[in-house]
Amino acid sequence: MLASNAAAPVLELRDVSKSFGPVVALRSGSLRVEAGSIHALVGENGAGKSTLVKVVAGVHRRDSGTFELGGEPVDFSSTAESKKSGVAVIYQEPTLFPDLSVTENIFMGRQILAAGRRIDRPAMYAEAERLFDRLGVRIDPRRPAEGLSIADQQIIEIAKAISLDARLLVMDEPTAALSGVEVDRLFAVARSLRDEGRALVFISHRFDEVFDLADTVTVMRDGSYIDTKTIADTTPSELVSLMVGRDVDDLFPKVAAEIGEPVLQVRGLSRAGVFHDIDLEVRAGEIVGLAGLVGAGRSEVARAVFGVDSYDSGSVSVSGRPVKAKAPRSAIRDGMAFIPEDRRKQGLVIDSSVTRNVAGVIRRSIAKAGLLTSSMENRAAGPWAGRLEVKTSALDMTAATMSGGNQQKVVIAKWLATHPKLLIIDEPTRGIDVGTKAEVHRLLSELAGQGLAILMISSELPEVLGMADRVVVLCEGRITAELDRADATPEAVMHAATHHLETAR
Amino acid sequence: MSHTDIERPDSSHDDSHTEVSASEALLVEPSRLSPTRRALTTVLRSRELSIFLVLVAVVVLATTKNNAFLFSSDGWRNFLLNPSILLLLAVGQAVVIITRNVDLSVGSVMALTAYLTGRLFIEQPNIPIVAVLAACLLLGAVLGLVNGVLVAYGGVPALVITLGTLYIYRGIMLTWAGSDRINAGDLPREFLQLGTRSVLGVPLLTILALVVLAIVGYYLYTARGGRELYAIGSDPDAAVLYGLPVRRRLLAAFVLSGALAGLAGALYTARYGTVSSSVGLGIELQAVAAAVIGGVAIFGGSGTVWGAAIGAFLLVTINRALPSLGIEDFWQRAVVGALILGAIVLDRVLAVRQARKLAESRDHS
Amino acid sequence: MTTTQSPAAPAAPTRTYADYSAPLWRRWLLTREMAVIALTVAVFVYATINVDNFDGPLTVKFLLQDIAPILLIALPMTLIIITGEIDLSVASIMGLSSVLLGVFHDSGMSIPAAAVLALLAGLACGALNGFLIAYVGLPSLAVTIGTLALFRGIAVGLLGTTAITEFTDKWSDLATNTIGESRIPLVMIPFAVLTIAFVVLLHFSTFGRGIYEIGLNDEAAHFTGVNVARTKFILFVLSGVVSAFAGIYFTLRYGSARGDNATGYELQVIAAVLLGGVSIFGGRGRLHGVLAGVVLIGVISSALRLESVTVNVTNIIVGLLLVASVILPSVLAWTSSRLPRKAATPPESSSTPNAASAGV
Amino acid sequence: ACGSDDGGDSGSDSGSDGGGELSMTMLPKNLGNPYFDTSTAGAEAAAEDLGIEIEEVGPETASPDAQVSYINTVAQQGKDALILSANDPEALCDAIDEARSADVKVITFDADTNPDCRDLFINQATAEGIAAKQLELISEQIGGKGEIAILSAAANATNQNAWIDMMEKELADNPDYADIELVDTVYGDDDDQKSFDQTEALLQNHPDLKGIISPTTVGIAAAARYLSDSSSKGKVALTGLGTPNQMREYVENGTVESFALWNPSDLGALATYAAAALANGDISGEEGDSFEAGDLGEFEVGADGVVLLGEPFTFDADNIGDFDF
Ligand SMILES: Nc1ncnc2c1ncn2[C@@H]1O[C@H](COP(=O)(O)OP(=O)(O)OP(=O)(O)O)[C@@H](O)[C@H]1O
Ligand SMILES: Nc1ncnc2c1ncn2[C@@H]1O[C@H](COP(=O)(O)OP(=O)(O)OP(=O)(O)O)[C@@H](O)[C@H]1O
Ligand SMILES: [Mg+2]
Ligand SMILES: [Mg+2]
Repeated sequence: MLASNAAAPVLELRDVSKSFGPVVALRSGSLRVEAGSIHALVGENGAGKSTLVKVVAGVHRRDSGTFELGGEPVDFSSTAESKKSGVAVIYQEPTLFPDLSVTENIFMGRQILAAGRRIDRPAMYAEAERLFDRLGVRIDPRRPAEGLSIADQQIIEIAKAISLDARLLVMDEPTAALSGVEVDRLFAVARSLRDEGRALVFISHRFDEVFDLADTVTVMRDGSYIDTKTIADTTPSELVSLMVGRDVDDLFPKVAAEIGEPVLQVRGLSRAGVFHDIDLEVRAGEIVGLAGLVGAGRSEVARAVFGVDSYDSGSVSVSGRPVKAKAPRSAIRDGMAFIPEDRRKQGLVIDSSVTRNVAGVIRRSIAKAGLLTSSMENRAAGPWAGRLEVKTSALDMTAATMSGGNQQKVVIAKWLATHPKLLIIDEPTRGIDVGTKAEVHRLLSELAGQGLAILMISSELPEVLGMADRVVVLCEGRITAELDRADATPEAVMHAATHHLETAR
Repeated sequence: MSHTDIERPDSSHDDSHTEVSASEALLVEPSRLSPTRRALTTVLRSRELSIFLVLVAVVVLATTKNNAFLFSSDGWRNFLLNPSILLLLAVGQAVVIITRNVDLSVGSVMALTAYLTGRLFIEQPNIPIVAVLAACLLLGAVLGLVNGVLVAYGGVPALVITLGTLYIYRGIMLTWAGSDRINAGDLPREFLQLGTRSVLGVPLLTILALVVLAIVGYYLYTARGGRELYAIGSDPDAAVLYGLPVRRRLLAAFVLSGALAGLAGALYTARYGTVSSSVGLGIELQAVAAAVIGGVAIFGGSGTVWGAAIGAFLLVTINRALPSLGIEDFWQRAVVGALILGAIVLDRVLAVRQARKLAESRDHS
Repeated sequence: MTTTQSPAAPAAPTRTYADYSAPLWRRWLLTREMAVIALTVAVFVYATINVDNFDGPLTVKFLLQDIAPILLIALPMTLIIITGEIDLSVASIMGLSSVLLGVFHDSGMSIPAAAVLALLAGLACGALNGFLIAYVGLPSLAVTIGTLALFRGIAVGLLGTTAITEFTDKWSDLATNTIGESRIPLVMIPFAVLTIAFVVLLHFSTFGRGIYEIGLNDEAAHFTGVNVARTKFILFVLSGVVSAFAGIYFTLRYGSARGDNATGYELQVIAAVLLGGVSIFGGRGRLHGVLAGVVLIGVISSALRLESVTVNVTNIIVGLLLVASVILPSVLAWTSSRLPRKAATPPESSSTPNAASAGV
Repeated sequence: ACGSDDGGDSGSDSGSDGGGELSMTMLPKNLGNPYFDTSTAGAEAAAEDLGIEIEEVGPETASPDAQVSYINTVAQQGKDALILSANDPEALCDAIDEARSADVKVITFDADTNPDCRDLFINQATAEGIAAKQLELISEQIGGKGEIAILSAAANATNQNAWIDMMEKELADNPDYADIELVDTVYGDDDDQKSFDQTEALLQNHPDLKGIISPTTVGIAAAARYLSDSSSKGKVALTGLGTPNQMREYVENGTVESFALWNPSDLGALATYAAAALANGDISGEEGDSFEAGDLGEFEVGADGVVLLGEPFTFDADNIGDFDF
């Protein structure tokens, strides 16, 4: 460590690891960010990017490794400490206080004070207006944060972070829900911050943005550091192969299946403020991909179709028979299965055993005279867990002890056990390692080949393009394009996904 | 999205600056209203005002039936005096509930300090009154701190912890007091006068309670710490991510609630002159009720101590008014229960309507 | 039952699993429930040896009679707390059913007829709670604080502070007599029946599986087709009916129908349920632990009363047990997380290629 | 028969086999009530005099179901006698029967149960005597004319209700009281705050009220405290049953002119002597039995197993200084 402080990087992480119980989220993360630069961090879902960010922010304490800020070793145990050291973080998921006003959300904990340590509200409103002007958005600083769209929530997070005046600004997928115009504004702000000599870390799955904005890029895979390149010296395809660690093609083993009768028919489904006039059709043996930006309302549509949420108007039918609204159980009876996007919160009862999870939907049919014992459940669940090759030592292990991929297999096993006609699967491979990812894709393909109708929602463009027979694109709760496999190019899908927004300005 | 002007055939976006009702604008774009209009609409639509109007209605009704309800010197005094003790508890409770917790031990804390007051005067007849009040505040704060530590560091819901300390504190008080009890004769005259004397027609006790209310209300509205309490109650996980000193604030909220309950205990002794084993029995539920009726959301994050204070006034005044209105006061608890249920159902309806309006505003802006 | 004929079935199973990761004795003995049962037995044995008259012929009878209402209400309360909700209004429902029994009987109705009406009132009370909580979606804590005041208020309002104490001997004897020559009170018969019903409901039925799922993660339960609202509604109705039954027993045993009967029982029931190992966060707990928790509190109170210790001390002990039982898991987790706590600064490993290349 | 080794001290000193030393339990309506504190003190003095063991237990609140557990415990312990003031005349009978079948003598004092279920009742004064005394006092204080109200304890307290009945009858029948109107009866449940608030409500709802009778020590003290700093002080008369220590301040500052009571300490003592006499088999509780009660003199068991302490005594500014209980 001969280098003087001036030459020391703003942030330096070496071999940082972090586990959550049995889950190793970060194996050996390394990152070195210089002042006056924008450093992109890329990697597949679940590569450990957000975990790395949270270690920097002081949300998690690392298990091992070194962590230096401006050449000084640090060890944050709370986000307050990291803030004090000049680190501002935009988390992947918005963290707003719904009951408070937008302005209070931005300045919480460091409000502008007037005489007598009194909060100076007018000054805060003015400052918030200034921030929003700089970001080129119109949000009323006095309105409550509750009810903001995902994009607006993300804007508030950005405003919050840049108002911190930090030497290191970390942005975890800030653009996922933003449209082109907003992204451009954000980038202008980011560049001006860089030119002021601050360091920025930028996480995104969109390569065009990475190449547009960043100076340097670090690739992560499976919780480990892989490589760091300067943007000028690399290409998107090189990054992809670094990220995935092998050829991309065999990730999507799509086999052509015979397309049969329509299974799912959705007509004019609407819900105020969320989605409007959704018409969808999925046929037996067909995989329909539902694409769009985060917050476009894809999950909401799926949930309404399955009956977990209610809808205002429209109709849903399976194999020509209407499905009762807001009644998941009757949807299941009619042959629907739904694998939700949030495995830990919606897909599984994470603190329950493998058996209970797998037998969760079919337990009515395995009960004898209404009575149910653990051994009856074990007998019913074991074979299904086995078919999907769930890796666990015993059936009474809780799902929380398993890796994300295995948890996903448990969810799939649970729904396949119901012999569905239609499978709705939301983000099938979010947070799953590459090997398992291909396995899941193969399984989906196989199921479609057996005549199952599949509606697949995914934020990963390659996944949608690689797996779907037909792609439906959603933007702000409306269908903006319906593309056949042949027509579905990345450009076409992305255009449709931001369509509404771009024509507006 | 409110910040993007989207062309959409079904939305007439050119009228968006004129044809919105004040209440809707208040929700979605309050800055568009002029400051006076904004303030007016905020006040007119507040829970505090509606509950205040209910209070006024009760008083008017009772007074028309019986003039003495308000217009005798005793009636006026009691109208102000009787709610004062509950008001203190409701203020403390409101602060705790705003952080998405609850403090059920206040009745027992109050019993302990009420007895402490008497004991102090018996053992040290010349002790200054201020010292006794300070001792009660301190004991209450310590008991509140115990709650706070267990809740903030134990990771256990406050309901369970304070249910446990409700038993423990009262048990300690009863064991300490034995079959002993405090009579008016044990207490110095000046102290008893504290419970009854008035200044300019307003009882001292009420002034004290209102001063506490004003300080806490001002703090919650204008201090960083106060706003952080709201943030913690609004989303505790986000508050941690944010780096707010969550544990310290929780401790402070419980200490405040405990200290105010401690003060309430001393004032109870001054007001009633006797301390028996039943001091403050069941008053914790009244304090929670006052806060909830006054618009403090039981799941934290919103509401004001002003509302809680009006809630306390309403509860006590209804109790006093029932006999005047020809209803046996045995029904008072039923009325309180119905009020609580009415308040939370109303909150729910309003919240659902607000959420719906906000969601729809995303479609139309 | 093989499922290969289904179109959705994947290839034949390639793995098989053990059903359990631990032997039976470990799964049964090393549990929270067993700890409570062991503590109960230990206290009982200690009291039998050291407390005068605890081994007397009347102890078991009085003990069971005293705790019977709590045992009864603990059954539905356990299920409710496992779903992550709470019912604070049970004691008020007891008081209301007690008053109704008295009022109806006083107006010339026979005890069984009055009891049926009181049970119906309990059902209505439970249904009100259940409706507001399950279908309107209000927090159970707030709702049942409200109905606690409301039901008690109606009870007190109906009867003031008077009491009705005339009950047909035949029926009040039922509440105080024992089974034949034994020392077991008659009320243990309906209690046993209810216990069996609740054990089957919670531990051996699809409905019970849903209860646990709701408590662990009600969103996931909803996503897998559990009717969350209906389940909660049914539980609150059950709680209302059982509380009303306990109120009837209480009235007949003490021969007095009063508005303030059973005041404060809700806290005793909840304390016992939590002591018995049910998590206030929901999703965890078993009925045998809860019953042991109730008996434990009963034995402690009975022994302390025989020692002429005042009820205050008993309350302090119950309060401490309650706080300790919920705080202990957190404290243990905290200390065990604190012990291996120096991982943050491992020895510098200069040879890691990744780190070396990190500087570009 | 008492071995002093460590095995012998468990479970052997119960019951009456201990060779003469009696052991008794005193069960007041509730603990923390000064009236009962005084009666227990009297009982303890008497117990010391007799060389017997007595212990006070009781519930926090005055309700019958809470008393049942204590009666049960006495049955379990097999004490020689139980002295209790009943919170309900009927509700306790089952439990008392059980105790009596375990050879416990049951003596009620202050508030009786159904005469069938207990052995003796120590009556502080006859209901007629008490009712007459209070009417006499209030009539004197309000000049024989005007509205009065009663602030009682619990609505189902036997003794209170008996007195109230007597007073109502007397008011209706006695021509001396023709101008006095009883306008309201309210219940303070022997709870300070409730009694205090009830006093306020009385004054508010009956602006012409001239006097209040509160035949309960908690009630009269709370009412006096309310009156002493309200504008009604001196305008509304207050009398009833109270203890001198509680009432001294109000008698001295003129809020209360006079009130009545027997000596609760004597009452407790008499109950203890009676219990001892019963337990020793000196008397059987039949009408006409008589027993010696220390300094109090000799007492005779009357009809229905009632022993009468005597006439109530009137306290006023002149004599209150002579008492300390
Ligand atoms: N609190 C947690 N408990 C258990 N496992 C966790 C937790 N947080 C993250 N993980 C796991 O750690 C792994 C890495 O997650 P992380 O969020 O860091 O990925 P990421 O690279 O940010 O992915 P994405 O691009 O989807 O945001 C995942 O397998 C995830 O399931
Ligand atoms: N927390 C929230 N607050 C306000 N609106 C929300 C919230 N979450 C979702 N929405 C709204 O619901 C709609 C759909 O969001 P949702 O996250 O389901 O979309 P999605 O396309 O499935 O995105 P994702 O890729 O995150 O699953 C959006 O219009 C969004 O604004
Ligand atoms: Mg991430
Ligand atoms: Mg989604």
